[in-house]
Amino acid sequence: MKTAATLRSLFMRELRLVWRGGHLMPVLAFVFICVTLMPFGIGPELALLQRLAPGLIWVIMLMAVLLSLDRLFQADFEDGSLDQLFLLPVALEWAVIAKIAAHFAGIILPVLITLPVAGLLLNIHPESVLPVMATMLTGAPALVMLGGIGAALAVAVRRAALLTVLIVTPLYVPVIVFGAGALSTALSVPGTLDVTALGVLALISTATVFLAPPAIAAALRAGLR
Amino acid sequence: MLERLENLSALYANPRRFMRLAARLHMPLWLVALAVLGGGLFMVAGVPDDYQQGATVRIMFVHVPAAWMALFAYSFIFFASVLAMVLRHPLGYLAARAAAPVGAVFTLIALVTGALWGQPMWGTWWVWDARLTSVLVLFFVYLGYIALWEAIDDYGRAARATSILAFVGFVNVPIVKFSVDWWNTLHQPASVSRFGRPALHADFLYPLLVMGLAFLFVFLAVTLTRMQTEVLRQRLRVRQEEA
Amino acid sequence: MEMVKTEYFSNAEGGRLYRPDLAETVSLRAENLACARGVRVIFSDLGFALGAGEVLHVTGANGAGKTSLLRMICGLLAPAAGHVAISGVHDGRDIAPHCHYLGHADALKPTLTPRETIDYDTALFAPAMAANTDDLLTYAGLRRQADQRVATLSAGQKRRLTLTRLVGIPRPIWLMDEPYTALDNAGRKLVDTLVRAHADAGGLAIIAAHEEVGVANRQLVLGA
Amino acid sequence: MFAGYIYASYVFTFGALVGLIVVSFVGLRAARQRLAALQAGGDSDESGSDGAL
Repeated sequence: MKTAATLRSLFMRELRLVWRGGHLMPVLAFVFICVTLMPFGIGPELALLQRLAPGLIWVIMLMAVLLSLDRLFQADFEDGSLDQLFLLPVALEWAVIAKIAAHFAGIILPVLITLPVAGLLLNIHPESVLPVMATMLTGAPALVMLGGIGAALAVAVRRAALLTVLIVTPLYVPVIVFGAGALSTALSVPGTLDVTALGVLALISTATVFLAPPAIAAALRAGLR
Repeated sequence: MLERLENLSALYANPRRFMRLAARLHMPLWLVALAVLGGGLFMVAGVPDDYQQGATVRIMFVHVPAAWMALFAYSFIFFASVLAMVLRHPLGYLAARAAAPVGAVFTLIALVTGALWGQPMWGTWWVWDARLTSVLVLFFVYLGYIALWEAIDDYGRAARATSILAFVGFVNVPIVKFSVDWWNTLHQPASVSRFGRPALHADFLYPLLVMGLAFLFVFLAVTLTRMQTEVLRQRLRVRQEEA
Repeated sequence: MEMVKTEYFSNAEGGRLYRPDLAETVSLRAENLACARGVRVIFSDLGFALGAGEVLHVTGANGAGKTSLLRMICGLLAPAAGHVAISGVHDGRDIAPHCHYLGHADALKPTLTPRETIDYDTALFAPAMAANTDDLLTYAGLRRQADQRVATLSAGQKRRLTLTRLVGIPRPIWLMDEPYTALDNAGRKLVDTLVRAHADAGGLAIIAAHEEVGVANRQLVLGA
Repeated sequence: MFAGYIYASYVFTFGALVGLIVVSFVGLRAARQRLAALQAGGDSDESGSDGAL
């Protein structure tokens, strides 16, 4: 099917661009710096760190996604290839999904895997590493998709970074509430998860994967000039 | 020039009909608003102290109506955007842009008065209570919406982009409310009584409703004033372009 | 869509390229188009029809809306009024997949190489077509730079690389915005050769340019 | 003893509202004046509302 072929090559091209452009490094650096700085702020007292670790990791991951958003459409706008997305033989909504999927695989996935391990610096309970990873993996699609709406609205606009943060923050509240919330039981009994919260998180993620692309496409079309 | 533009694209309302209507409605609306506000304040003055919270309950009469208006204003922005984008009535864009700062001010009032009300009860300026937290998130929604209008120079593009944000934001508000409520029960320290209104005895209910109505009229009056300014600023842009 | 080996492209350096035949020949019709920038009306009541083989030269002062007109035709800009339609194939809104749009920016990714750029462009825009990357590289005179980063290419080389997209992927409508900028005489001759071959094969093109466009057989002056 | 809080909340509420109202009316008047100035030559498209303010 032609559409699948176009989308696959768009995905591969985007992934290669992420790799060639070295867009993963700054995000990973940001994450590790944050994790390292936390104890200096909160104090190295292990019991306290252990209690805060899951929530802190979630906030750091959320901000890492926020940090990575501006490369989604801004670079394409500047070199003119954003226009070409409109000329592809596939609907813009699909092209947007392929781009965001590559962004997710190239930048967000590596963060999701390394961050909980970095959590050990925050004395996270070893048995909680997997639950934290599970909740982040469940919530990350929503973060990237909702972030995509903000990034698309802020393409080629003055102070785009500030605008993206302002637009995206309210959209992220439910995700972090249920994401970190799902880890609430892990505080008392490490290694456990609040399954209902995880379920709601999965629901939000699925909904955004289907509902965000049309909004992102509309935002990109609104930005045409 | 604007005439040619008006029939050209769906982005430019025929402001003449609206401006005549607005001029007629402007002063009466303001008079009604001030009258209802006066009545409301008069009723509030006559309210006895609440047996539980003492005199601080009087803060409720500004806090609660302000929170109502914060939500109402955003719904107004949503429906104005629907009117403009879906039903092709461009006056909607102007109404949405005019209403946003008014909604933001009401949200800010709700936040500050909420903190002022919470302080005597819990001794802290900010309590992460479910309702207050939702209002705080709503404040961000307003900031994002206003920032998007200011960030895009081209009026047509700004109107379309902000409408999309209004739709996304509108869907998000109930989800935030739901998630914050759940989050609140999750971290509910047993001791803190829910930040609820006291059981609404008639003495409290009527003043509250009148104050709510007063705030509604104030919202409509200020929004109408700001809409006229938007129309004139649009004409100014046309004049400057021509000159 | 296999390669029809009847006609050749030849460029100044004698590079030859088989000309893939156009899957469709179309005529384009624009009716009472209008463009507004902010509150200013740039042009209005603009209409024209272009048949297969015709090349329209759009000219006019800066800000007269040349770029906007091109973008309106392929749906990259919503017109303030009026509409554009293709007859022959279909009379539809989504004209974009039948157009090539060559903007001021080259739409090239600096971190990719010319070879990768052509491979991806073909895979993206014409997935069913086998990419003849080597022919295109030879034709664009980028054989030696094939595996260098695009960022290291000169402006003229980048423009020739972008042109391979138009040549390599057959689409009936070419929309070219100031295609001659940053090109020497050889480059300009190359653009004219391509456009003429495209028109001869039944395609149509609209070129926005200040200078004369020898290959154009019609002209439209905006803001006259 | 809570009078301070009540007083503060009412002052803030009506301070903010009055501020917003003043800014809105100043904006309206300024727009009218600038438009009138630009229309010194006067043309058909006079501003629809004379407006009491």
